[in-house]
Amino acid sequence: MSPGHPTDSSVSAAAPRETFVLNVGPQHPATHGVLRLKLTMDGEYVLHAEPVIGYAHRMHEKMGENRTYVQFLPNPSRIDYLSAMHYMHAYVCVVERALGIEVPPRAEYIRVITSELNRIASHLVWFGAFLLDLGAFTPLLYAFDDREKILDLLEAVTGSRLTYCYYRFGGLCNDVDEQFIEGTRAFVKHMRGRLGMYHKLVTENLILRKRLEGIGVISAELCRKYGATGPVLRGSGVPCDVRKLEPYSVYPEFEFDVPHFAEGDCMARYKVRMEEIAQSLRIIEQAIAKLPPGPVMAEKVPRVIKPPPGDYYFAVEAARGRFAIRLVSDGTEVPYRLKLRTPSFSNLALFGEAARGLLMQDALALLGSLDLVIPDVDR
Amino acid sequence: MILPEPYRLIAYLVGALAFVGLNAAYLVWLERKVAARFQRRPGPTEVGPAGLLQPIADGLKLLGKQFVVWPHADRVLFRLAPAFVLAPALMCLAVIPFGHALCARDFNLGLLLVFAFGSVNVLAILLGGWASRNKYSVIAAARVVSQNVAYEIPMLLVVTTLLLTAGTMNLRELVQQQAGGVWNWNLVKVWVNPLMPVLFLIFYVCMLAETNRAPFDMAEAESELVAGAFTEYAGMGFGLFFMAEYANIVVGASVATVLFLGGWHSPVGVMPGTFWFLVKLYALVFSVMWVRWTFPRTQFYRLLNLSWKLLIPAGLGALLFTALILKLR
Amino acid sequence: MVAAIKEFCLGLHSLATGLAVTLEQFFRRPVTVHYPWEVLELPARYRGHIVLVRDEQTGRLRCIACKMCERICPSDCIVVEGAKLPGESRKSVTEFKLDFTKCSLCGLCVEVCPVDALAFSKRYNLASTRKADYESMDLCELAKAGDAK
Amino acid sequence: MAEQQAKWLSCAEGGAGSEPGSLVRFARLEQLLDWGRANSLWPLTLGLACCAIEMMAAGAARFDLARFGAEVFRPSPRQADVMIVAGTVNWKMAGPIKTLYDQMLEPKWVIAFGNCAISGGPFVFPGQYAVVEGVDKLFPVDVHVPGCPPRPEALIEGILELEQKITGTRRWPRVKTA
Repeated sequence: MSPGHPTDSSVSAAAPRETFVLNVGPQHPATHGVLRLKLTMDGEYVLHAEPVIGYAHRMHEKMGENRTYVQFLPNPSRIDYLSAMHYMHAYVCVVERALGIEVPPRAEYIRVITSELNRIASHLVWFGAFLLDLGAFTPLLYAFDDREKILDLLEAVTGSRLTYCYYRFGGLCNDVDEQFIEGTRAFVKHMRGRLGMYHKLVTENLILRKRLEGIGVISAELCRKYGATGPVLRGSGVPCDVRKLEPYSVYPEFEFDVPHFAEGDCMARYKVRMEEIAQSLRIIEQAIAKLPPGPVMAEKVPRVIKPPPGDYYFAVEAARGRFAIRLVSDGTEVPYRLKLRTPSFSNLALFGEAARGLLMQDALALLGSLDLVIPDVDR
Repeated sequence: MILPEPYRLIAYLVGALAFVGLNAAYLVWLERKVAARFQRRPGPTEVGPAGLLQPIADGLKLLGKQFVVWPHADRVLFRLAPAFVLAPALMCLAVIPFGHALCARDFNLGLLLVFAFGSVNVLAILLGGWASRNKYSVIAAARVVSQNVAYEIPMLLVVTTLLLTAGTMNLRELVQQQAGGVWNWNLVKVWVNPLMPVLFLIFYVCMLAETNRAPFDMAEAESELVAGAFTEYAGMGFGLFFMAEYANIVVGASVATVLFLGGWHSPVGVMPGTFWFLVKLYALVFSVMWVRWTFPRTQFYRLLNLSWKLLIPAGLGALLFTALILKLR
Repeated sequence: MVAAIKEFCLGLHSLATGLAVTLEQFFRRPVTVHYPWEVLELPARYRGHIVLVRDEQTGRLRCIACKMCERICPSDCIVVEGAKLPGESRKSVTEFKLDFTKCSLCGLCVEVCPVDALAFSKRYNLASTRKADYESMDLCELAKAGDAK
Repeated sequence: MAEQQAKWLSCAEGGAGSEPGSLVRFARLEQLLDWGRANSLWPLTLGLACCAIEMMAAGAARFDLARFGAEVFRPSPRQADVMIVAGTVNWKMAGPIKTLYDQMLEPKWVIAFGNCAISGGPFVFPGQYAVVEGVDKLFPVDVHVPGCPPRPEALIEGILELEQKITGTRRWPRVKTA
């Protein structure tokens, strides 16, 4: 049913055609923030797409070179505010690696639980926002309903709803209580039921399937070319997950699958994320069952953080893909260099090539399926 | 009715105007309430009891808002389009029989008039989009025209099929034929034409597309085209487009009620009256909202494919089949 | 052909299930908290802006103006001044200014405080037409106002 | 760059009292219009950063801005009445956001939602080069809602505060907090 997409050659072979530039953004509902896309269009076909970034640049890397290790703690959660826990995790872990701190097991388990809860919350926001792009409004509100339940749990522990500053070098700033564990158990049960509802309402929907299947195909080759990771790469059939490939924290102790689909279209990326919610629930369930007692803070954490000079690196699987920090320390209280490798940036990079020849509507569906957080792109 | 003809017509048009105005205002309220309920929230509650004053506040706000024709726009057409979009819907209401005696102008080609005026509204959106000189508006306008042209054909095919069995284009007579209970409605008269439910389904889909409602809301594809054809309109200019959308839904639902659901007749066969017409009308309007708040938007080319590759052949098939039945009977 | 018809029917069925799901939600109770009329209960650990804590026994502000919070704050939004009252060995706070508009609610100041003199408030619904209301909040004054209530 | 910044900054000085003046005014009618405006504040769909998610949460079922008639998020600035600046504005975004403000038609209002919008928030440090230290440097701001990010209730409170500014009275009770 899909119409013939004009390739570059067919355009040049035809009579002189009138093209125009459509400026999508920086304020546009489809760009989820302040991304700007310069689309060169032939009618409704996108001939060339050029993302223009930098509208949400917030100097995170520069700030890393300007303040002490402790003072940088609020920043990672604001780089990608939807997966704040993962970013915090990467940051505290890279410093812990530099200092050689051993984290107590209870703290690691709680980190995994909160991270996975955060992953679900992030995917729920994506689910809602993506469907909003496709013109369905109601699923957004259902997703936010469920997300509120996660936020309640996390707020009770961390004190904030979105930009948690919860992990510390050597552990956590406070322990979880019985109420949180009970609440999480109840949530896991609740969310399983809701996933079924989402599948009935959305996944199986004829209109949605027709909109996503075979649209915006991204090959594994393209992902490799631009360094795309996370659900985008897994949607292209590559079972790549930092949690499995370079296991960190206590992830090796849990059983979970890495969902991946070979189609590489928007539907594959959609299914990967929905399946990941289910897998996260699995991990949370196991982590709660195994949660050991004990302290949540390592004993030997120096009061002044001064990692020995050196080059340190740590990567985690954030909701959008591989997030890595490279830390260069010169032995002082302030990092010499703090390089952030953010997944959204690489995932956005392939948009220009993947969107070529698509209809505008499909190009925007493709953009939505990449799940971008713009401050994460611009840093 | 004892009033002489011209006065009667004027009185009815004023009535229709009030009806459309009220409907548009309160259908917006209803839509917000219904959407809210689907999403498990209360919707407008704080402005007046149950938010009933919300449309009035919105109206006042829109009236008090600046209206700017920006320098590059086509000044005349830009101002004309909002008025042009509402007028045809009003004209359609003139021939729709709300009750046994409640019909402004009862004449033999009523149905033709409805469809003739119904097509004008596309032109208004085209004018508005084109006069705005905004890329988003122009794209949306082009989409709307091709969409409405595509869906007018299956809609007329369905109506023609129906007319083959009914034998009249007078809306009042069409309703009269469906008197005496739910089994006499055109929707369930499968012994006259076994395709009746299918015809209704096609008509319903076409109605959604003609009124630019989700999942076919290409005119105001919010997440792609900003506000579509209305991007540059502010204040009451935008308000009129908004009203016209609901006026068109009322017209569409009215025609569906007249053609398929027995007009003002009650489903049990007793106590016919305008009341029943309104019940059916609003039930249809509710279903339109229900569809909107459930489904995502379709792609534009699939929308056209649906019409040209499925609905039009189906409509033609139904027409042929019905003609055959009538000939053989 | 058979496959196409089957897919068409499945598609129609999926649309119907979608409608059924939303209809079911339609008849459920709304989940909304009617904010100005009813409020959500905040968790004990909720982080609003910081406030000064009084000592239970003496009734004085616990703060000893050691300036640890001022130093650790990533956004430089705290200014503390203290003085030794006559006849006392430790300093007490005379001025505690918070620029809430720069705060990121990270909680480092509360954690670093050696005498637990800082706590998070539960003021979650601040809004004002004046920026100055939050630019230099006098926490000493705020603590006094809190006592008056 | 510096010139551009100075230009944008100078624009904001004309500031306050954003309603266009007219020679003849009708007190009752104005009151009625103000009531309408206060109860039908359509926000512009403008999400900049973290706070945008809380803005979405405020529109979602649990907090429901719709109760106050403020859920009609318009993507086109022409139809919006209130711009909720939710997130960090940097100098690259300053131009576009100023354009958006100018494209909104009178009467219009601005809510600075979150610390970044009020004053640059945690991203202000000596020698910073990117962040606009408060959108009130670009255009007049009516209501400030502090927090990082503020809770959705705070946005509702901001809308109520704005309604109070428009009509002069507050219809809703004030929620006492500890």
